[in-house]
Amino acid sequence: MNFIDLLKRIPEICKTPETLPLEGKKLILDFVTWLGSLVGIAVPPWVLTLVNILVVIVAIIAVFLIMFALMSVWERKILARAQNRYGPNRVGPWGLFQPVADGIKMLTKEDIVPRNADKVVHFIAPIVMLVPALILPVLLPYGRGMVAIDLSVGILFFFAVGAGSEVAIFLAGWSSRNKYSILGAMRAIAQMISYELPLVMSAVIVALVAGTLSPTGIVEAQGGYQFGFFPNWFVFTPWGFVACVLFYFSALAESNRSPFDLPEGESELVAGHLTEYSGFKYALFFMAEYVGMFAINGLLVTLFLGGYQAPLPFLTFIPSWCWFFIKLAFLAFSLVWVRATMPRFRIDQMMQFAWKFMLPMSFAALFSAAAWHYAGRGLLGWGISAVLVAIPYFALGYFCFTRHHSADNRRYLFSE
Amino acid sequence: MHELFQKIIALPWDQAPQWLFLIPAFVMLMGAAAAVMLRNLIHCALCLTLSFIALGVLFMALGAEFVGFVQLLVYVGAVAMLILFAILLTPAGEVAASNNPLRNFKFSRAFAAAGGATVALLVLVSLLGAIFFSPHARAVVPPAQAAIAPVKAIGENLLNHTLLPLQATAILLTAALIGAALLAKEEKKS
Amino acid sequence: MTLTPQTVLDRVHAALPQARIELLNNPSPSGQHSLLVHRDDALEVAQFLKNDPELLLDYASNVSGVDYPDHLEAVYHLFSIAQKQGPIVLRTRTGDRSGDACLPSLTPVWKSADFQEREAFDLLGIRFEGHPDLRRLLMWDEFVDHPLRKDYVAPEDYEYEPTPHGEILAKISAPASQA
Amino acid sequence: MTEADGAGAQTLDVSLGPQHPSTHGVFRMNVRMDGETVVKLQPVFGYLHRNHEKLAEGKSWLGSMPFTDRLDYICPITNNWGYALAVEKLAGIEVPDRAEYIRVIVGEMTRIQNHTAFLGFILGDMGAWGSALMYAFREREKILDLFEGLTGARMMANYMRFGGVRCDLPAGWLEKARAYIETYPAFLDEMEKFLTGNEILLSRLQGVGVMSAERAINGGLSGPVLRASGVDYDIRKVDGYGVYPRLKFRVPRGTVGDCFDRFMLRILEIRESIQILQQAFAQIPQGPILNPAVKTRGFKPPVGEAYGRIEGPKGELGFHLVSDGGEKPYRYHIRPPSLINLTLLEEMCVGTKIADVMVILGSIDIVLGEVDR
Amino acid sequence: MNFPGSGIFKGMVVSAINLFGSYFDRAHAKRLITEQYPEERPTLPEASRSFPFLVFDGDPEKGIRCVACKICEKECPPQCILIEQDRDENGKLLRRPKVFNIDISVCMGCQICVESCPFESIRMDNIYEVSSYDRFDSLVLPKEKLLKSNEYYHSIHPTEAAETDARIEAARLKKEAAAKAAAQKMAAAKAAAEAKAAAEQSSQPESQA
Amino acid sequence: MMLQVILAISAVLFCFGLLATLTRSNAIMVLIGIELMLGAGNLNFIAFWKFSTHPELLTGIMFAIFSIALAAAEAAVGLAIVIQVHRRLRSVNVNRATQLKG
Repeated sequence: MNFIDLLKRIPEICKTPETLPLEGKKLILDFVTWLGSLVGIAVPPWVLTLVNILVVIVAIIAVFLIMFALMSVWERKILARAQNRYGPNRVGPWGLFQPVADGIKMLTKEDIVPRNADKVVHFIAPIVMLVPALILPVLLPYGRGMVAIDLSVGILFFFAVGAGSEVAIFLAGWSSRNKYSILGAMRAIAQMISYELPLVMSAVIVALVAGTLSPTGIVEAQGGYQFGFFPNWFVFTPWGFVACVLFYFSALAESNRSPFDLPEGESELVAGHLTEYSGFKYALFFMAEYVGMFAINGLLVTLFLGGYQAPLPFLTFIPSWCWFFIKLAFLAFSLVWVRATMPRFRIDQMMQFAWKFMLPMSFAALFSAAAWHYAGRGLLGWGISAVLVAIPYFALGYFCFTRHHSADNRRYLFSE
Repeated sequence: MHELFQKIIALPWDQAPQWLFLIPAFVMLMGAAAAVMLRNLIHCALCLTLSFIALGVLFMALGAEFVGFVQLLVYVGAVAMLILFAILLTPAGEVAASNNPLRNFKFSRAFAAAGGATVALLVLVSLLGAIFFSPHARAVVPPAQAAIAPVKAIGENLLNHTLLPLQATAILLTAALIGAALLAKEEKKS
Repeated sequence: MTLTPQTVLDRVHAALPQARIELLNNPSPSGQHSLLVHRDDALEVAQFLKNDPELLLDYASNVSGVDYPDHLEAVYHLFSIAQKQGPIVLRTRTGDRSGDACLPSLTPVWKSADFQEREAFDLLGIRFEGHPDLRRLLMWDEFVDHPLRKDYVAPEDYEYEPTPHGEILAKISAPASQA
Repeated sequence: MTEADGAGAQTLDVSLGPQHPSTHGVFRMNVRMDGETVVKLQPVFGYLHRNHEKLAEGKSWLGSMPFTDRLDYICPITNNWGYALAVEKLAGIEVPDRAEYIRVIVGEMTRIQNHTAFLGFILGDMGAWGSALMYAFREREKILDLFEGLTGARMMANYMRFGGVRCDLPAGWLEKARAYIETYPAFLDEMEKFLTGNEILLSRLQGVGVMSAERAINGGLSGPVLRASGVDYDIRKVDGYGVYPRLKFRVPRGTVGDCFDRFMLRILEIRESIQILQQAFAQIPQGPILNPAVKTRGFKPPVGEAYGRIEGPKGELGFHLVSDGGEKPYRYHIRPPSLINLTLLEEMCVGTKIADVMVILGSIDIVLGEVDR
Repeated sequence: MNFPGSGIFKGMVVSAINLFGSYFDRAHAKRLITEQYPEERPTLPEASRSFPFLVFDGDPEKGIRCVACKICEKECPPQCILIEQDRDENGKLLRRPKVFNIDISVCMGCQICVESCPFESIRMDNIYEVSSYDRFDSLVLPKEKLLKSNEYYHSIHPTEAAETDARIEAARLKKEAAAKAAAQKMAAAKAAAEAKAAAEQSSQPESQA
Repeated sequence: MMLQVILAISAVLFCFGLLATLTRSNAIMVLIGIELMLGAGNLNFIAFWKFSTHPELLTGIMFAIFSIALAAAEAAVGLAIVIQVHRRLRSVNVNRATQLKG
């Protein structure tokens, strides 16, 4: 093997966009082997393992941090446009360097720790927040064969590690010794515990149908097309659609996004658990929230939107990993769209929504999925499944919302 | 020099050594010790959380991946949170301290602590004795197979061999949920 | 019935003959003549004005304190929402400006007087007896004087902050030195 | 941090404000909470106190006019109107017809922009990320542009004078205003589509901060807040000041008295204001805009006192003026609707959640410039 | 169509219309009304006002309309005007200001000085970029900075300036007419006096004679 | 030897739990101690499973799973009781909760 051969392989790799990341990884490994041959030693397998791991870690972190940077400016752009403003357009072309400016600002800001704060915990909290967020992306399948760790208990792993962020929010809120912070922390925990249930339940439904907890297996189960054009994604089934919406809302709540941003609800709690954080620590929280949001939406893509599968058969020429990121971008856009539209829930309403609406609906979706599974995937199964989710939806919707609150139940009198 | 380098390289680095599980075990014990000893309740609970995480990792290191993740999910995600919540909801009031009947006996507290510690130590000694010196423990233990527990097998086992316990657990959990909700419900002020 | 100060006065006289209440003329073109009620009878009269089925002055819109050279006054502008009439102006007078500056609070009758009576207490120093929560409203609790009194003198260096305006003010206030 | 009160409940005292995102300025509430439920609430005022009433006693009668702009800085023109009306009562000044119509036009446009801004603000208090606020401000901006074309300033108009208005409508202004008001119902429909059906908004507003008509009257509430409680009381109808008796409009009132009624009442009032404006545009006569008998300099009303009030966008805005016949007011007292509408804040808030406090405060629609004066 | 969640759905549609609509709103008419300030400048309406300035006709020294009557200083509600009357070398007061300062950190642009000025001398400017790094001296505008020509006044407030000029012209004409009348009267009186004197003179010799 | 080491670790963990349960008067600390002891038990199950002759039977794993479920239920009910006790007695001191003594 020599360097020229390696160089020659680059155009070859570029010709196969489908497996571009995989081939790139192989190229790096070969490059390391070649470097070893230069020194005159046979590169032992553990070095290659190490390099392999490092490449994957660096790639995932780099991709997610770049996405975070882009998202932070894109979100503001979309939000601004939805509000008929221009959004950031002063730093660089179309404001694209805004994240850089933000980063510099965050890094150079004074790091303030309240005098009464529990300093150790106050320091640890952002780290504890970031670590699970950065671990989560490892198990998402980004493309065919492109998964960092193909765990057989992947979904479980996701929820188990994701539980760490709750602890971090509690640490942040409690250590600040600020009433707003502690209220925000309490809200965060209450909210996360409540929404963990529908979140896990809707994932369980998919695991039930796909028969596996492995993300790759779930994506593979959604491959293929009905009638030659209709993708077999779970979101296009009645139960899958309901579970997907439930998962989406639970994911909003888990990542503290509007309309479930009660823990940092700025109109009541100033900034909740983030009130006493500034500078780099605040940036870490911010980063962790966004990366966590990407991760949980990546899981949504994996579970319901067919992961890296192309939506239509003739679109398969686009590499699979592109599809994953396109779907992720669409979800990110929808998050901002929701944020631009909705007011925030109140704490008790949010809990009621979780326990009285989301949880029963997730059970209904579970039954519906079971019916779909056993009644066959034809029209009959489709119909039964649809009825099984539609009836609870309208019933719960009526009893939870319409019965209590409706604009139609008000009368206004006029006097001349 | 070059030979030494070659030797280091030649070590079986890609196989995790047997003793690696001692790291999470150590973290776990430290966490548990801190959880027991610290005065600040929140710090206790946080150390307990650390201990739980390390215990989960230890389970994984021992090959029980599924149990490890369940441990993380249940203990870190739920139990630790419940404990933290309970600590915040039950601040130690001044009233409680002053009305403490045991306060009248100055030494009783220290005495109780010493007694508890003695009992715990005795239990520990007897347990360690049983583990290391009892003839039963010295019986030949088969060398560790590469024991793994595939998720599918666990699932099938749950629904085939242990279906009744599973259902009983489900009922128990439901009962616990309702019971806890009823217990914690605030009584209507008359 | 049309509510005018005179009709109200007659009604009060008829119902509460012992109440010391008189009509005060207002020379202004506005013609808003007022009823001066003695402070000891004010609460009773107020209750009557609010509850009497003919008057139903249920809405105390405005309460203001006025500083006159020898006494302080609290002026209540009453309206009747039920009859859509008003205003009936009710005044009470303190004995003097400093030692005997108390008046009965009408907050128990009209809750709306709450903040405005506090304000009058704060800025004019009228002590309203029977007010549920008589604290300063706008000035801070440590403040001692009552700034709306005519004899109030603002301290010179009060929260002093140098502005170019200060210099100009000084020059304006001392025009003799320029000339 | 936490403390046990006599009743045995574990409570938490939080000072919301004066630096807080949704207190509409520098307003502070000392809130005692049991969990997230409010058990006690004490408003604290005075952070924006300028002693406007004292300042006015040192200025000429006209000199206080620009200061009234700064009371309720969202709707300065109606403040001007209230003051001018009170002085006109005090001095017995007649106002020419054209000036009255101009007053009605700018006053109702002020009401529209105030209520529009309210729709945005209350959504902000509910935690929406400013979309409604931006739509509202977009439309408000267009009205402010019209104001700038008329009075020279977007907000600090200083437009009314005793016995009329300061300057006549510029050429083409009336047509522009009429054309703009034509487009307003469409915007309002869009806004209603955006807001009034939203389930989250409904559940946040309905049944929150309910106030009975009886308590509302006793507590001195006024304006839309009073009418939301079901009281039919509009000073434009009751006093019939200006040329309002000549204009046909309806007074909406609610039936429940909660935040949602207050919210909807603003929308209904905007629609009525549009009706009024269209009539005023059609009826406005030519003529003088200022009573020539009134002097600009050295204005001295006769001895006496007067209380004049108008139906401001936020409620009853009254001025109690006492004159000793001099160039300066002897006593100048404002009845600020924002302050007095806060009288019942505690009654509305106790028993609700902390998030509701913000919504209730938002539904009362206060401006701190007016509360603290 | 009133299924649970329909209100939220409608709201989402509205925000989406605004989101995409703002990209097709190049005319800056309906949705995007933000002005990109340093590049785009607002076209101010004629009535727009910010801070006062002093009008002069022709020459800034001689044509200054202000006569230092101090009415605006007295009427100004926040008292931000300072005027000192000029004197000639003999110490005699002149009808022009020596110092005319306006503290625009205090001025609130209420226009009361303009209304009270009997000499049409002080008028409202529409400048809006007056920020500075210094809170003190640069925010007190002296006479030199306040003096602006009548042409400038015409350029910012054409209608009002034309009215003012017409008023001044009318006043001037009236004054001239009065002066002329007075002059004529004087002349007539003089002539009469002269005639009388002449008559007297003519009569005197007669008498003397 | 490895089994013994793991069992010893588990024994130490158990005794920490026991220590907390016996010496601390705060009910929450008692609960923490119980959780630690349950964790030690789980560790034992896993250890015995790993070194059993038939690991494919998964008996230890099953036990551990059920034990975790039970522990969760126990924690929920226990903490609910603690909160209720605190509400009545204004204290979480186990020495104060003597009303059931009779």
